Amino acid sequence: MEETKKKSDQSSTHKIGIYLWIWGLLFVLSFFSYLVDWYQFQGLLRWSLILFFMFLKAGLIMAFFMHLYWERYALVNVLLWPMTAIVCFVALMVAEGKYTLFSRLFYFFVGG
Amino acid sequence: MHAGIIFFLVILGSVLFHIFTPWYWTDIASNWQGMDDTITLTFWVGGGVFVAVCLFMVYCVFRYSYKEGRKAEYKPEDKKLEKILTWATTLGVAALLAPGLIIWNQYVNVPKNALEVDVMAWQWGWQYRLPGEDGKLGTTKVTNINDENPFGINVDDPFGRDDILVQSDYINLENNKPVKILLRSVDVLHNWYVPQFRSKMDAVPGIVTFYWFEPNKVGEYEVLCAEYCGVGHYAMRGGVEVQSTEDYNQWLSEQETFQDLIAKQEKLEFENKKIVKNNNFILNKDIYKEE
Amino acid sequence: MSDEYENKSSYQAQSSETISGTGSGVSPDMDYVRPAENPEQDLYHAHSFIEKWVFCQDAKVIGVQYFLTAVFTGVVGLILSWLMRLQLGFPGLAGFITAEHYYQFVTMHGMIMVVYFLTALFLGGFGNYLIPLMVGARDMVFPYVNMLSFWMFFVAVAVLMASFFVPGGPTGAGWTLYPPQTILEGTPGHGWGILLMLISLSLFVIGFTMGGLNYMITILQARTRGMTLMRMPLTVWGIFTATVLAMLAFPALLVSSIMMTLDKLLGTSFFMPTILKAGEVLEYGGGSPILFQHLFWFFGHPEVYIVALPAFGIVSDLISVHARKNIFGYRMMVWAIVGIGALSFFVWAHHMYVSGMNPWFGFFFASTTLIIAVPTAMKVYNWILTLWRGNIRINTVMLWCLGFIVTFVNGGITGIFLGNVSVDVPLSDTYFVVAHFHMVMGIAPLMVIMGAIYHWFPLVAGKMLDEKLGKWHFWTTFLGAYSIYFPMHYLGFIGVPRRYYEMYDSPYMTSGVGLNEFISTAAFIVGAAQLILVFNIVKTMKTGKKAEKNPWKANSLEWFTSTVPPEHGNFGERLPVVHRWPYDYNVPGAEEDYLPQTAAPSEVAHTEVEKT
Amino acid sequence: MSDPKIEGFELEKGFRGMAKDTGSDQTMFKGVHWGKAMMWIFLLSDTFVFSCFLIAYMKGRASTPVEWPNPSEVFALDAFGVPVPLLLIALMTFVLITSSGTMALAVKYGYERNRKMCGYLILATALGGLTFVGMQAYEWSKLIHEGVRPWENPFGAAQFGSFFFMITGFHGTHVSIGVIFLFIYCYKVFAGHYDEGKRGWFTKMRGDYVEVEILGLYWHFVDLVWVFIFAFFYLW
Repeated sequence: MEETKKKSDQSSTHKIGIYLWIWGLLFVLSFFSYLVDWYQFQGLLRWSLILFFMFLKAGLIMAFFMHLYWERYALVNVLLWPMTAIVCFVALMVAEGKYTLFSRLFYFFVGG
Repeated sequence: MHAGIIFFLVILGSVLFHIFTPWYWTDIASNWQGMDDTITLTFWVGGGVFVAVCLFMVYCVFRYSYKEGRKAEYKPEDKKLEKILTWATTLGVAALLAPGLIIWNQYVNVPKNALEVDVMAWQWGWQYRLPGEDGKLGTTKVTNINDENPFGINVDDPFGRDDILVQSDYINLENNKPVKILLRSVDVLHNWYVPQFRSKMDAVPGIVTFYWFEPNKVGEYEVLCAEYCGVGHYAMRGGVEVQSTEDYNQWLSEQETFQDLIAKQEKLEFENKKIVKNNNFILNKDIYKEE
Repeated sequence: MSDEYENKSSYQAQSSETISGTGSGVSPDMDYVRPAENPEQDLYHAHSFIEKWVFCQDAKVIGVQYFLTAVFTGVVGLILSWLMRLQLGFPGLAGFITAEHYYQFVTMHGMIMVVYFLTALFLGGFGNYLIPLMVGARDMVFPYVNMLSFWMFFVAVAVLMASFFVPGGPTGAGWTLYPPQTILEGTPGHGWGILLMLISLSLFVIGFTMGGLNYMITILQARTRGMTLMRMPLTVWGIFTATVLAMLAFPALLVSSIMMTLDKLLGTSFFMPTILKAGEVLEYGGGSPILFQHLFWFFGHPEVYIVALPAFGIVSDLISVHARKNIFGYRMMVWAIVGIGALSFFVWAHHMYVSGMNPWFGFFFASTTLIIAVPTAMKVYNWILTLWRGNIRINTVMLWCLGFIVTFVNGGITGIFLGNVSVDVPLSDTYFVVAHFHMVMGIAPLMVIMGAIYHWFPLVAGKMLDEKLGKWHFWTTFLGAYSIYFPMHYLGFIGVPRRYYEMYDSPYMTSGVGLNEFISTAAFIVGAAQLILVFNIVKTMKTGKKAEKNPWKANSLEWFTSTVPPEHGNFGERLPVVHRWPYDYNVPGAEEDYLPQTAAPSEVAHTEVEKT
Repeated sequence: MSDPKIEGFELEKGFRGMAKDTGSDQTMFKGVHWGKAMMWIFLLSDTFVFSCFLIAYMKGRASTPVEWPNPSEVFALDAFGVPVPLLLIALMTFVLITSSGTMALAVKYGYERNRKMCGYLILATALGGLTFVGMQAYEWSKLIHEGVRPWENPFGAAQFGSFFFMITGFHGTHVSIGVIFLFIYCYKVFAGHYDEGKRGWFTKMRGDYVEVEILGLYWHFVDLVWVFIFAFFYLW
């Protein structure tokens, strides 16, 4: 494999332009997400913008800086599927958080 | 050969044990007959599978134990058989799940006419609060709890004034009247559990949890704490007495309300500070027995 | 430095193939196996006694180290269980068992058995020993990290054991460590005890992560030529899936440990709401105890399968070898293991039906939980269908397997009770739960461990364990354990709650007294019966019959090492080349009743092998 | 890095390729170095660690009836006498992304066996990381001066401080560990260990430029986590 590696090393690595592009893009996106706070957007708009920029940045870092875009699907899938467990956990904890808050407000403050 | 016989005896023994066991559930005293029925159903289905699988295993042990030179069957897969087994199992599981979910739906939907009972737990004891004439419980706060206000009721809350306070481990309930148990803990997790009522729920500090049941048999029952709550867990018992409407109302009228308590407190001098129940760490079974 | 490998920086093709490469298509070589992708592994051979037996990088030695350390903790756990049973069966007989001590025994017994005994034994012990051998690798891919993994585990065990000797004793919070009581007065060991427990758990997680990375990468990236995933023995599949679960579930344990440590030390309120103790309001407020339960069971439920899946895998192999028949429905078995593993991340809150969480979760978790019953049932069917029309050797190993089937089916069925949300309501927190999980993840995996010991002892030690003693060992253990836990379910039906130091004379509990005495007596006998195994091992090592190579006539690679017991590097000069799955027993047309995985098709051209 | 390759094999792309890789012998991740595969799986595990932290934070914040401090005021910084919301955090983000970019280039030059460029870029990354840690230390001390403690704070819910110190602390630990390794690798690159395949100090494994990529993965992951912390802790 060492031989193989040497050969492939000399051949094609990615052009530097890609990295510079992504790099610039990350700065721009970070700036945008900062602006979300600067202009004090609130409510659903704030949330969707925060999440949008967050996932875009995360995606760019993963895809290009961490080379996932060039990796084979076997690796990509192994890495991404477990996230469904996290998504499920998040969704349920949102419901749980709301329920806890309701219980506290209802029985300790509002009453009825 | 003898191995198969012993395994067979184990299966047979299990079945016989189940049939003749003197240890089985206590007589149910609430509306949750459905839970018992689902358990029975699960027993029939599950027990059947257990016996079938094990007997098949025993049969294989008898029939196919090692003989020099015999050829075992070479058949890596049988798609059809596997499919049949999968679907049969799925069906069986679904049949067990369905009643479970239906009863759970009843369990989390409390009837409108249920009497709300505030069960307050601490290490290691219980006390109870019933709504007064307005039919509503007042809001509470742990930080309000002190000698004058043992339940921590928010004094400003108009609903709280007429709440009936039962400062005892024992509570009376009215027969055939649904009860919504509102569980509250001031320190750690507890669980107000009466085996005869079949139902239980943890009391969690910081929130109020609930469940409901409808007692349908007059009698006295023991309350157990069913969530580990420290070293006195096993001694954290209480009692419920289910009474007919008349007896219950009689009992109810003897209880004091928050209003009464405040009035009484104002009269009392504070030189003899009452021992707060929470201080009671002494645990041994002799004390329990005295109770 | 390992000089002998210094010059082998490139690899050479190792065996018969590569003549007609991938594309040619004309008269393809029937023994063709793809050329090697991985370079020859660079092994560091030990140079001193310490490097060979203490800080050893050989996965087999590490496996034995893990095994012995885990067994040591297991013995501690067993003794604790005796003390508990002494109190429960004969209250007041041993005056030194106070309520504090009892709860400490309960807690330490639970934590030790689940985490430090079973997890470490299956993954650390069997995993380390068997994975490289079974997939045909020279060693784990990162031997140095592997060594660190064991020593981290060792430190974790040392910290855990140290907690027995600190002021206040070990924690008595129950193995679930539910806050707030865990770190409050009123629970034994709420000071040093719980701190050491949390530190020990964190160390365990870190150590295990190092090991787990090794197991996963070895299985995924370092298999020998011809060893596809679908040709791996089910043992490897079970351990692999369990490792994946561990890698993804232990983080939740780590996080909850860290947060609880902060609650304890810094006075943060992650899990601590406003609390009134002894008339005083503590300086906590706003936290959520249920959050801990969610985090804990997000770890805790996969943990159950971390113990169960390796047992499933190993028992499949043992049954197949000793029934002299291929495992029935291999594909189904693999998918069942993977499916159970994946689903186990979506069922955690079935431990929390009556915890006061959002009640609507009950529907979701009951459904997902009962779905798991389907693949699990399929595995059971496949085990007994493997026995069917086999040629079953009724030896000690097979007896343990049969014992496993009985106890596992029993425990699995009671699992359906507890997973089905409203059936769980009357049964949760009673002895029914205790009986259920001991049957399904205590006794059943233990049966497999014992079977595995009898099965692989000839490989590890080169001697055959005594059959007669083995049978005695099995019957006392199986019958004893079954008579502990089967009747225990009925205590749960009566309504006896778990974690009660004493029952007193509650009207419906007095009837259980006789039963409790019986259970305790059986527990003492079963525990003592394990001495038979110790005696057997000692006797075998002294006077036992020397094991021939591959004494069970098995197919998988671990029996085809260059020497028995295998040396460092496992396979001598050349790595084996795999041509088939490990379950070709009694193939029509074959002379022997087994075809090793290494048997090339051309050598056995007359057989009617189904394509695997 | 270049596309994964194995001498003598045609590797198919896409899902077909995935099925073939999974079904093949020897390796599942074709052409992926062992160490790199290990780092990926480790990062997956670490993702779960951070996810659990953030989920706990979300649950904690969502269920408190006490008001949560407004991050854009708490983390504001006076610039020329005017409070600018999240100024320091914006700078920290800038620094971390910068270091991530230099790391990505270091990996590229490493594979091109450009020793000097690779070394200098790793050094730049390490210095960026160091700056980040320094800024975080400044932020912590500022908050501590303002009375924020893990168990209480003057702005609102007590959990604010708890989660803040715990999560940023855990992330900061990751960054610090990364910085230490960056310096070590910087030395190893300049000393030419990867060119001659010198064996490691402890593991006795041969060095190779793939290690730079492995470290790079870790470093980008740290950056990735920061993206989530930035969004959920400072912007929410």
